[in-house]
Amino acid sequence: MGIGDSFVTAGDLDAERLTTINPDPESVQLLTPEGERVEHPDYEISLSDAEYCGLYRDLVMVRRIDVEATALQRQGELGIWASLLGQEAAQVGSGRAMAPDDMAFPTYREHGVAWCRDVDPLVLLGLFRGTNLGGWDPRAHNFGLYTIVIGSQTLHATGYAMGIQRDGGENAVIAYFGDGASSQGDVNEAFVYAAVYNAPVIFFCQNNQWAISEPLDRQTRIPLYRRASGFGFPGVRVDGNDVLAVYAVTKAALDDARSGQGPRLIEAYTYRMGAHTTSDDPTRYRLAAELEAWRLKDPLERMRSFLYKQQLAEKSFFDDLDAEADDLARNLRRACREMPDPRPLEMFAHAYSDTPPLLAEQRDRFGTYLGSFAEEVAR
Amino acid sequence: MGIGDSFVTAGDLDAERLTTINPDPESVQLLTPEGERVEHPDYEISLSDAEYCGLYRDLVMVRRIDVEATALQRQGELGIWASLLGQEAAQVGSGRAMAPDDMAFPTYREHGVAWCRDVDPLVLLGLFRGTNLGGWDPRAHNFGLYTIVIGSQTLHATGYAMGIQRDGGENAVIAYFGDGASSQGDVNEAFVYAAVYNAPVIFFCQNNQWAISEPLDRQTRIPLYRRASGFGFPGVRVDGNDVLAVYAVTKAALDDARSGQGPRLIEAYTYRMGAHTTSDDPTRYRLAAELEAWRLKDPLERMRSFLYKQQLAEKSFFDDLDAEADDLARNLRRACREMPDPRPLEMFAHAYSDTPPLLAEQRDRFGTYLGSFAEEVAR
Amino acid sequence: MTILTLAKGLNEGLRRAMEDDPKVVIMGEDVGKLGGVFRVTDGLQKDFGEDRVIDTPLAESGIVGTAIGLAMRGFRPVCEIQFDGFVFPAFDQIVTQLAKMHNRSAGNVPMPVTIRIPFGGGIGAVEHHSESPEALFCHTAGLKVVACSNSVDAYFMVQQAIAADDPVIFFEPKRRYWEKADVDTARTPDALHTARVIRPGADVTVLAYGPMVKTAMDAATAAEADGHDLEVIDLRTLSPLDMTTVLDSVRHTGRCVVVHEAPGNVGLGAEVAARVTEDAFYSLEAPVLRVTGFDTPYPASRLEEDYLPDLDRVLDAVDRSLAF
Amino acid sequence: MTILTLAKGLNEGLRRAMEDDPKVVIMGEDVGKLGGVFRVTDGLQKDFGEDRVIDTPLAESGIVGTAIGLAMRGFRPVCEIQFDGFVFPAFDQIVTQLAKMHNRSAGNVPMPVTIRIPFGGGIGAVEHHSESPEALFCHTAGLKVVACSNSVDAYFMVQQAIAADDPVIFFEPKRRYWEKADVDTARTPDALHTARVIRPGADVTVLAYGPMVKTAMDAATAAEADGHDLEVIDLRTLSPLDMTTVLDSVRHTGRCVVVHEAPGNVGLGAEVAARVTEDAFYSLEAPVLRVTGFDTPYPASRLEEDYLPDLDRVLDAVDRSLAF
Ligand SMILES: Cc1ncc(C[n+]2csc(CCOP(=O)(O)OP(=O)(O)O)c2C)c(N)n1
Ligand SMILES: Cc1ncc(C[n+]2csc(CCOP(=O)(O)OP(=O)(O)O)c2C)c(N)n1
Ligand SMILES: [Mg+2]
Ligand SMILES: [Mg+2]
Repeated sequence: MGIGDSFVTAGDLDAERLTTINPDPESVQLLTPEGERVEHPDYEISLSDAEYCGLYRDLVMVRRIDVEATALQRQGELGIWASLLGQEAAQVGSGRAMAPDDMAFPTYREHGVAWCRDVDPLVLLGLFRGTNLGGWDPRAHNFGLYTIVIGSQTLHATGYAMGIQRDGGENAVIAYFGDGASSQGDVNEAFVYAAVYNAPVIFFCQNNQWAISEPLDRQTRIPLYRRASGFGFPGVRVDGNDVLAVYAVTKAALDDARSGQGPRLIEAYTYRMGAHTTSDDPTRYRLAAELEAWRLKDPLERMRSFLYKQQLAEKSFFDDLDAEADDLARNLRRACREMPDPRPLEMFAHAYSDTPPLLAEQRDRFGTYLGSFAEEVAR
Repeated sequence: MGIGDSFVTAGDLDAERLTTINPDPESVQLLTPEGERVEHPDYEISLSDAEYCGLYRDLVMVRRIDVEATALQRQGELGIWASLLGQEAAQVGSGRAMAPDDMAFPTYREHGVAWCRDVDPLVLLGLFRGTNLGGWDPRAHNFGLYTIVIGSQTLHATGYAMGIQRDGGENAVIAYFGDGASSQGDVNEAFVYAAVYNAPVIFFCQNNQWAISEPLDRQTRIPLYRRASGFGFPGVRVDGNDVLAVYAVTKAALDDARSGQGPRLIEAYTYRMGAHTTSDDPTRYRLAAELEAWRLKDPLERMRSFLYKQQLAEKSFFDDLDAEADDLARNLRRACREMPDPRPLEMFAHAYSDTPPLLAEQRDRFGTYLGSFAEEVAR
Repeated sequence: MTILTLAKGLNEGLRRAMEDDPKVVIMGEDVGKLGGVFRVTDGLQKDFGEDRVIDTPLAESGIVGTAIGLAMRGFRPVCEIQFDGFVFPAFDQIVTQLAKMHNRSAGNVPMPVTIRIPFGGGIGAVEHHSESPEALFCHTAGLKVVACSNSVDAYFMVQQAIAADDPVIFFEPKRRYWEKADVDTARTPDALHTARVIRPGADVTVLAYGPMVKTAMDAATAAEADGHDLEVIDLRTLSPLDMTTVLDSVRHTGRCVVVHEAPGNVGLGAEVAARVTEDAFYSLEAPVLRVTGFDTPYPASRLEEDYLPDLDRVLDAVDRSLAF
Repeated sequence: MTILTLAKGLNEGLRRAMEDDPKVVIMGEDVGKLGGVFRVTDGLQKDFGEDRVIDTPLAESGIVGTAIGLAMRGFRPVCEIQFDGFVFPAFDQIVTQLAKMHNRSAGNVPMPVTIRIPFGGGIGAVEHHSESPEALFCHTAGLKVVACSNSVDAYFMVQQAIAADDPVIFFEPKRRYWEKADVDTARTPDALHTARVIRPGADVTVLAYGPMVKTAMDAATAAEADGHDLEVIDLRTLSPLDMTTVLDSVRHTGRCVVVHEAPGNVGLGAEVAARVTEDAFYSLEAPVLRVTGFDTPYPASRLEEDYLPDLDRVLDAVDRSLAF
């Protein structure tokens, strides 16, 4: 018996992978890549014109933030940036499906969800610039801190949901994670806990086809949404580039969870259009053709076509939106460049809720030491 | 929404749990509790009379070892003992299904598998007595070391199976684990690796209904064999008290794995008749009625009935077997009592393949220190 | 005053904490109906219900990971790790999440999670049931680490740990669970992060914590017969250390022996030795000596009496210290 | 002689090990087609195939756990952990299985597994990408721990680690990956578990390893200007320590400063200080001083220059040592 007979090897990339992006019968879709509204037996959506426009605005603003951040990284203003390019619909659709007091636990790439939860994009830039480690108040935004250790936050989300069960809250939780993360023990333990306690948590997997350089077949040999069935709760795949479908599927799942039906897994089938981060070079491991194929499924384009075709928005709406996005980008750029570095002794401030005596001593000695240079300079 | 509405709570024990031990349509059975041979569309077995008798002999000998070990613990000869009472068929059936060069990775309770792999029961006693940590050569027996950290060995088994794929071996691997272990991240990561690499490993879960005091519903809300479907490989439940069914199902799975069909999950549905270990008191958490119900499904009794009914063995066979088991027990008892303690400096011997200078120094100093007492006594 | 075993002291302390604050929840393997394998949580599920005393799936990363989530929701989870050797599956959640969450949030998120770990050897157990991993947690910034050694501290310290807003790794000396002492629950306890001189003496300072405190006290009694007057300190807080108490002592004795069961190499004893030497260099008549487990995996239990520091090895170190 | 970066030295060393022994396999996240995020395994999958350079699922416990199984089947796995902060999900497999398997088997099972970990800060990264967890592994009996600091050692030490029958945790100074040196691949290397005096000196012994070796050397150069003659030792082996080399040096300088990026509390510096003091008590003119990261979580990268020991902090410690 050899190895590799029964799974797709990296060498087969072109042949095999391109098939996976064809319209997927397993996947919920409400808007075709061309912007046509289609029906789905299980999921319906009907929003006001303003709401449709609002979703499109979110997509545009979020992409603009992302593009600006990538540029700022190139200019040396950020140490690194993890782009969400291509995943805007998955994030905005799920982010907007949440009720205000639902709670989200993100990875490091959920800038679109952060936008929906009113986290200042500048704070996100600070994290990648190296001026903070997150630092927002999760309670103020119902949005957890960015979590870099893959999969950890799915357990936090599950525990938070167990807390809701215990304090009589009426809300639900979303745990965001990636296709790569699905392999981590923690994520599977979160499935176990959520199932056993019937906790109101939605596991939202953005399957963007890649975990840095590793294609999906290094993590699973069946579609990821089917993982849930092994743990005894429902899983569904949604077209992750279709903001309406993502919104509808997530909203239904959150409603289910809130009404005591327990966990759900949503696999948002999408694509990481950019590099893993600005430090990555995807040309080393994937083909341009794949990218081209996915470009035809762009989440913004299809929503724009929909708005046009359905005449839900005037041209002025699009123009104003562009202007608004330009403003945002300009302000962000300026504010980022002006973002001050933290002061050295701040690193001692939040290691603990108090500062234990030995640590205070360490801080004070370091303060004195730093002061001695100032004196030297002064002298 | 409250908690516990949707899962069985410990308070419902009697009402709910007793239903789960009724004949299970999901489960493969070839021998009824009364010892009648029944057919199964997917699994067949036909052994020689001697082979049937051999399986029964294994069951008897293994139980005798276990009973003797429990007694030795009560007498203070062992620190603790983890009894396999009730699980003999699951272990002997799977152990005997292995080809000689198949490899097994056990937990701490696989005394029946150890028997099938020719590991001296005395060495097992040594582990629970505290004279060794295992210490047999896994290569000599194709039987890994007892593993106490729940679930760890499933990854070792998977890696070993990946090794077989790489060196062109024709063998397969069994990873033993319990119902409790199914919740560990490691076990689920093993499923991921095995599925992705299509490794020739059988995950053999002895679902004995309990993880110390925790009933199955603290680990899962659906039957455990279905976990595999979430990872894309087949799972099957077998009557774990039916040695013939376990043998047939395991053999088929091993054959599949050897022929390149990848991993399989087998859930052997059985019951831990004794305490978790001799340190445990199961009356604190489970009902006598449950035990009684399972006593009717005893794995030895049904095989004995089968042999009788089918007239596969003479009375002398049973008498000789009793005598053989008595001998074994007697020898084991004597040898256990005579088992010498290791000598103090032996603890330094195998920390590393060599003994680094600082450790040698530590050892030598301790030797001198111990020697000084001998001198004192001598003086 | 009631006479309580150390295990019962913990049990009463946990009960008190649960009564005082409805947000306190207990979680772990077998903590419910069974009351834990050491019965430390005995009766609590019966009285506080399954929502507050939670039997978890057999997955330690899950225990700590969900505890973090519960804490973010406003609860004060107390996690039980069944034995020292089984904390490692939870190590990632403890080190990368629990220890860092407060800092990551710039102080916005308190992390009042207590992790109880029965630790140490001497009970004749199989592998992984006798270890002393405290140094690993002490090295991890963001955690606080304590160890109790007697029923009184057990009762009070567990309540103080639960009341703290930082994560506390709470070590319990499992082989002392059945030792008894009078507990006056009305007393005002010492602050959590303080060491305590439990036997004043003039010749050598002996530092110990958890199960080794009794060993150190026994050694002090035995040393008396040889005319050596040992000062014994129960460290109680392992991170942060209470160096004030330690240095005060060493400055007057001039000699120091530190005792723990964990392997010596990069253990807590090393830290104590390094600090004492740095801060009391001119007071030291001898180097700080360490009496510890050996730098091998914990041996089969028939060897543990040789592996573990005992009265004689402490006295041997005292003699060596005095010989400098 | 070829001029190689440290990363390329490792790459060549790995290649050589794979050529020499068909049982050597490399496994980790992105080690294949991408060649690792630092390109240390660049080109190896192309040349040795997917069976020997294995892109694994994103699960570190799985990487180490399956490596243990591969080792039991006769392979010599070399695991890459992508960044220091991501070793923790594998910690249980490393501590309870990898470190103990040989001992559990009474010597029957060799465990020739190498775990490569890029470690340390100074590259302006986000959380978890700049840590120094070596002390945790040093405290774990059954593991050997080394750190390379330059291209030559990178090339030879990685081969020696792979050839060893014990598990070796192999730390690579990530911020020095791009530093170059002449590598004579025909040379006979020093034994793996030896320290090396890389600058002889008379006044103060400075001990460093990994990324801090360069910092220590820079400090020595700067100290020269002040008339201080530092002896610099590259520890290379962190567990077991090479105390012979260290003590020889301290016995003639009488002063010792130990430098690492990891937090000081219960760090490797504590062990060095404790041992040196114990074994060279009468030679010491001053306590062993430690220059380390602070006892806080690793800060946001804009603060890392303050967090990390640098030339000035080493010199400050040297001055303090000389002032005793
Ligand atoms: C435990 C852990 N291991 C490794 C990494 C390094 N790493 C960062 S992102 C990443 C890939 C994640 O892939 P996926 O989960 O699909 O999310 P995506 O980046 O595609 O959004 C890896 C390996 C990490 N952050 N955490
Ligand atoms: C990681 C870990 N956590 C906890 C334990 C303590 N423990 C030993 S056996 C056991 C229950 C195991 O249940 P299961 O997997 O069903 O196996 P069984 O004992 O029923 O054979 C527990 C919790 C352990 N050995 N390892
Ligand atoms: Mg991905
Ligand atoms: Mg069980």
